[in-house]
Amino acid sequence: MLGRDSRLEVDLGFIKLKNPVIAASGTFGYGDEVAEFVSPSFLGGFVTKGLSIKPKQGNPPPRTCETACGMLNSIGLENIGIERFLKEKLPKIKAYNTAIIVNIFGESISEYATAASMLKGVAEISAIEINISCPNVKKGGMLFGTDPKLSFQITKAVLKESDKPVIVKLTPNVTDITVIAKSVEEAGAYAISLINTITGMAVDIERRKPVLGNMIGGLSGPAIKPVALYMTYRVVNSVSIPVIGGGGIMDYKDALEFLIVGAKAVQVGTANLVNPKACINIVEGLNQYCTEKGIERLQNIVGSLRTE
Amino acid sequence: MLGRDSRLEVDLGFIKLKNPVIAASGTFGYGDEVAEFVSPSFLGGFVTKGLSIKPKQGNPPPRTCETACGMLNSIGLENIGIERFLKEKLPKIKAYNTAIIVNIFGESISEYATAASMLKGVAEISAIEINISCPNVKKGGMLFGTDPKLSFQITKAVLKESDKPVIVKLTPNVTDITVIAKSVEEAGAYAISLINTITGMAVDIERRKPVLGNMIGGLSGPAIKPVALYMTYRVVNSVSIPVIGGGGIMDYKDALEFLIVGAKAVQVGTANLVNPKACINIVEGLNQYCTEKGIERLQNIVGSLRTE
Amino acid sequence: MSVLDAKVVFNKCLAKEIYFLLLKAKEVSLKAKPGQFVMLKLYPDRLAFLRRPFSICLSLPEKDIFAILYTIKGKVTQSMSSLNTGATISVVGPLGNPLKLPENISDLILIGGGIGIAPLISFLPMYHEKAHFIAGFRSSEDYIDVKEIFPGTYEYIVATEDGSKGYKGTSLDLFRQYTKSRVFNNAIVISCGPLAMLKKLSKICAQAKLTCYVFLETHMACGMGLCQGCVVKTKQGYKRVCKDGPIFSAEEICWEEIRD
Amino acid sequence: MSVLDAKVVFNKCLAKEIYFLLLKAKEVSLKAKPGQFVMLKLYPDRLAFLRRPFSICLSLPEKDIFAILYTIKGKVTQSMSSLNTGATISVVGPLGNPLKLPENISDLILIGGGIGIAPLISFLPMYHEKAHFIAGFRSSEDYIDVKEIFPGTYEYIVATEDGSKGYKGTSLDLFRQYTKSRVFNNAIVISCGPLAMLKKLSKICAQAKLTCYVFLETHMACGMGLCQGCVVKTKQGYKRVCKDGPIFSAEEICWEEIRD
Ligand SMILES: Cc1cc2nc3c(=O)[nH]c(=O)nc-3n(C[C@H](O)[C@H](O)[C@H](O)COP(=O)(O)OP(=O)(O)OC[C@H]3O[C@@H](n4cnc5c(N)ncnc54)[C@H](O)[C@@H]3O)c2cc1C
Ligand SMILES: Cc1cc2nc3c(=O)[nH]c(=O)nc-3n(C[C@H](O)[C@H](O)[C@H](O)COP(=O)(O)OP(=O)(O)OC[C@H]3O[C@@H](n4cnc5c(N)ncnc54)[C@H](O)[C@@H]3O)c2cc1C
Ligand SMILES: Cc1cc2nc3c(=O)[nH]c(=O)nc-3n(C[C@H](O)[C@H](O)[C@H](O)COP(=O)(O)O)c2cc1C
Ligand SMILES: Cc1cc2nc3c(=O)[nH]c(=O)nc-3n(C[C@H](O)[C@H](O)[C@H](O)COP(=O)(O)O)c2cc1C
Ligand code: FES
Ligand code: FES
Repeated sequence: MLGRDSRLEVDLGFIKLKNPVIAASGTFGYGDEVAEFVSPSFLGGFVTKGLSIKPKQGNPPPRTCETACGMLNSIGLENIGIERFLKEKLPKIKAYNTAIIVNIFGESISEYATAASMLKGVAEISAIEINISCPNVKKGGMLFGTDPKLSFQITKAVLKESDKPVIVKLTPNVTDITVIAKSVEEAGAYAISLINTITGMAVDIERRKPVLGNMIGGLSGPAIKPVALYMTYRVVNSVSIPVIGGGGIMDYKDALEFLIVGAKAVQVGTANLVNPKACINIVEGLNQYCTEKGIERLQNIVGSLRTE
Repeated sequence: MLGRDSRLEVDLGFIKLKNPVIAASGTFGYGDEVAEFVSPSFLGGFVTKGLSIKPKQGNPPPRTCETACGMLNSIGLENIGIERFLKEKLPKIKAYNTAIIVNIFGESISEYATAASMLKGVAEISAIEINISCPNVKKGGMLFGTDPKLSFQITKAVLKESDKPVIVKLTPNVTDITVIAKSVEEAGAYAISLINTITGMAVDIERRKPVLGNMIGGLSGPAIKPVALYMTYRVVNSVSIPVIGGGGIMDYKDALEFLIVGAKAVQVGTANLVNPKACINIVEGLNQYCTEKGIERLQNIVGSLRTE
Repeated sequence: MSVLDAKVVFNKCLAKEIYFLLLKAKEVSLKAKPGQFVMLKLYPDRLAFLRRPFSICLSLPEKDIFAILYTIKGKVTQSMSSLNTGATISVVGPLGNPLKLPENISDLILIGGGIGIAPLISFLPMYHEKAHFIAGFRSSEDYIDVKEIFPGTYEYIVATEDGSKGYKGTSLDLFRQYTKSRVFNNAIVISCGPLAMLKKLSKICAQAKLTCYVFLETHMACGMGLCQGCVVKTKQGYKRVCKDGPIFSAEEICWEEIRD
Repeated sequence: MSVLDAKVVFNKCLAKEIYFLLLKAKEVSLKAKPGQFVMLKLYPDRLAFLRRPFSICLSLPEKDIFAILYTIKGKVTQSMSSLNTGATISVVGPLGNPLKLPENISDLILIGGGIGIAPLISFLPMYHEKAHFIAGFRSSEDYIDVKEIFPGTYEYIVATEDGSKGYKGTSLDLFRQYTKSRVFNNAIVISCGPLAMLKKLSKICAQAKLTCYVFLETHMACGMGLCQGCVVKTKQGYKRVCKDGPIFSAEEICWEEIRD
């Protein structure tokens, strides 16, 4: 049955996923809202909207706009805060038979550490993903993710305060992503996820104003897939911890590209906004692919890129 | 008449263009081939395919592939070399009533300087554009463009050997493009052009092989426009030399976005491949726009972005 | 809520650049409540990246059908206008937080500006006996006869800016005119139209002590409450127009902070 | 060469997933020479980013018409197959370096594999009296009657892999068979089809000392010689298939370096 096919299982070392499809942070709410359309239980896992110690109101609207084969967003990490998440959301989502990954961020290293400590002992949470890569906030955010030293320090600080596996999510807005990847690996990260959005902007030529209230935003969707795939390939070949790849994945074929270059699992973001069944369709597609190609374990194709 | 409308004129300080539309390097051949479709005389200018001291054979095919709202290329700077260009191509193109900008590159600082020196005294050439930003060659290329010191040195070296205005073309594959922009300004660059392609890749899931013979390539087209616009905006606000913006421009509205954020002129690349009349259509569109909006000089809207 | 492919039953031009689209989608027609909307995507998929939100203007569950009234704005609506019977559209919905009107209302005053009449029509099947439908158009060219879409025992009065049809003026002028001579005891105003109109109406209603609800439009990436993109500033902070709205009490909106 | 909008005159299914498309475009039909091609783009523009190359299989300048024979491969060709008469397509062309055949040729042997017959047909109006047209198909399902597209005084002989039509075997088997019993003094072979077939043919012709030209296909971004993307390795270095080809002398190709 869907989501129960052992061919799709992924062992990340620190968690086992029933399949490699993870809904990405910020595109799946807190996991409760989308449940009206699809049960998250079919997924390998999902990542919550980025959470901070205190609730955050985010950026002024407009916060989204369409671009060629993609979109810009400047949500600015609006969230209800970890406390309310644990009280109001977790009880609703903990029954899902899927890995719940909590995405956290802060404006300083100590805020990251505190955020992680607030999740201590919460058994339902499979892992923490730290977002050192958001282009939409002034303080912290992407700044951390472009500096190997800061990336190292945050990872260390979070690991110290956390009893969970820690995934570090990288930004593509850097000259050499492998430098950051190596530094978070060295700091002890359990896994790396990538890519977050690419910084961009759009102009309303009628008003001669930025389209987004925050002027700049993050580009996501199929437009960025080639960049995401390249960066995933680079990171896979520079670290030995598991890599979760993504950026622009819309269907199972896109997901396969990331697996083939070496990602053990994938994150699907913007696709969920366009089609709430996107993740499930991808799981189904991978399943069918295994059947058609006679593949016994999908993980066997991870890193199978022939480069001669 | 088209191309003669003084409302569209641009004064870059070192050259005057009849309009702000420049065909970008690598997408307009050497200016002679496209002439079967459109006369380059209608354009503000065009940039030749990147030229090196000696002919270069480029990367193994396949060299292009389609991506969502864009394409990847790994041409690898195949070119006939400066000597043959001067002998075979220049005589054909020098009659055009447009600015001819020669794009050059090398594998070392001294190769850049030598390339520039080979163009000395050739009166038909309006400016030199130095490509320190190509992701498709192993040596040199993008490496130079990601390092502020090397960018500075190349710019200086070329300026020393050249009697022409020197435009430096930047790569978007950096953490902070303003650092590079400032360093080439400091080195004496006359203008900055951007963006070159963003590094990316694509995988053929049937063969489990990279689609491109060179594995990685450069992403261009509408997919990258938001990134290009953001980088143009950043660079405009960090230097005081003229900025020529571009990346993903398909029509006059796209061009206007770049002008509004502060580019004095634009480069149009991939659009030429899809429609050899793209540049001319943009010139026409800008003309009509001026008429409709009662704009006397299009340059008045340069940098008119309202950010309140 | 569902994600499904719906078939076009018909797609008819009713006025200048205004179309009426009937879609066959059992699940949507069954679940739709007044004021809700759907997110649509045309095939082929590549035409536009994001879905587009459209109000459900009428739902006929007995026929498995719901209707959209739309105007041509840009590429998707342009393309929609040439859809033929039998074509397939991808639909997500119904979406939005339906408005629960109190049992004891005496009058429902619906005020629509232009295409803003679309979601208001969805209240007619339940409330036409209590409804007063005031619609403003630019001219007779974009006038829509709501009675044709949903016949019923309500008053339908029309204003056009150029006076080419009905009262000469805006829907708000007409509203003021209309309410001047009448007394309502338990009336509720629901309005949809351009932002400037809603702003003005909200002031008028506050002064007249009339309960007023407005339909807001913001750019929506998902329409399902997932992305936090479509927010509007309210007295309780940012709220999602798609999930917490699109209908809001006029009082709770921070009108001065909404960028035109 | 032109960039223009052409109208679909008709678009007919001739065999399984194979269509014949007639386009009205005076300038193209006037200028087209045998072996040339066009770059097409459908509307709406967003369906695919790049144009797609298609050989001009026939040009009727007296009717301002040219024809394309195409097979469904992916999204653009899929979409093309549902084009109706009167629809508009954007065309760039004619493109490619036409082959100048020597005056004194005695025989023109055209060998097509599958849809590879398309560009070969373009030689028939000028050379049908000297032509021998050998075509190979998978089965009778994808068989195309070239005589129907261009009637003339040439021999049209067919092979199918499953023997369901004509000779059982490949077009090359048939070619060997056919030439065995005949002597040509000034024959030229032109072929288009899968790469493996062309490779093999080029060996056969070299051994038989027959002049052989092949149509090559590579991925084309522009088709006009601007991007250097479509290159193939030849004994004189990389050459652009779009501008220097798509017809090459089989001898000049570095077959062993071409990636399947
Ligand atoms: C809740 C809601 C209900 C709506 N109901 C109706 C209706 O019943 N009838 C009707 O004609 N119109 C309705 N609209 C407006 C309709 O969504 C837009 O006109 C449509 O999206 C335009 O798409 P386009 O591709 O034709 O135009 P585009 O070329 O994409 O843009 C034209 C305009 O449409 C707006 N727009 C584009 N995409 C979106 C989006 N994803 N979300 C919101 N706005 C967008 C743009 O901001 C722009 O101002 C509604 C909007 C919302 C938010
Ligand atoms: C010079 C030339 C002449 C051709 N003539 C014909 C013809 O007469 N009849 C015919 O049926 N086909 C012809 N083809 C092949 C035809 O171009 C492809 O089948 C078509 O581009 C597929 O487009 P798609 O969107 O349907 O498929 P896609 O889904 O885009 O891709 C399917 C396949 O088509 C190839 N393809 C896609 N885009 C291009 C491109 N821009 N350039 C080259 N190949 C591409 C891909 O590599 C892939 O293998 C010709 C190709 C070339 C290079
Ligand atoms: C609306 C929106 C909100 C997002 N919010 C977050 C967030 O809170 N934390 C985070 O780490 N990434 C966030 N992202 C980034 C996505 O998780 C994902 O990394 C990125 O969009 C690229 O993948 P995609 O192209 O599949 O969307 C957000 C993306 C979008 C589109
Ligand atoms: C096929 C191709 C070849 C290119 N060759 C060069 C080159 O030789 N030198 C250079 O500086 N840029 C080259 N570029 C980059 C373009 O000039 C341009 O900067 C880039 O494509 C972004 O703009 P666009 O999206 O409008 O194409 C090339 C781009 C393409 C698509
Ligand atoms: S549109 Fe995504 S939350 Fe409203
Ligand atoms: S396709 Fe661009 S040079 Fe041939």
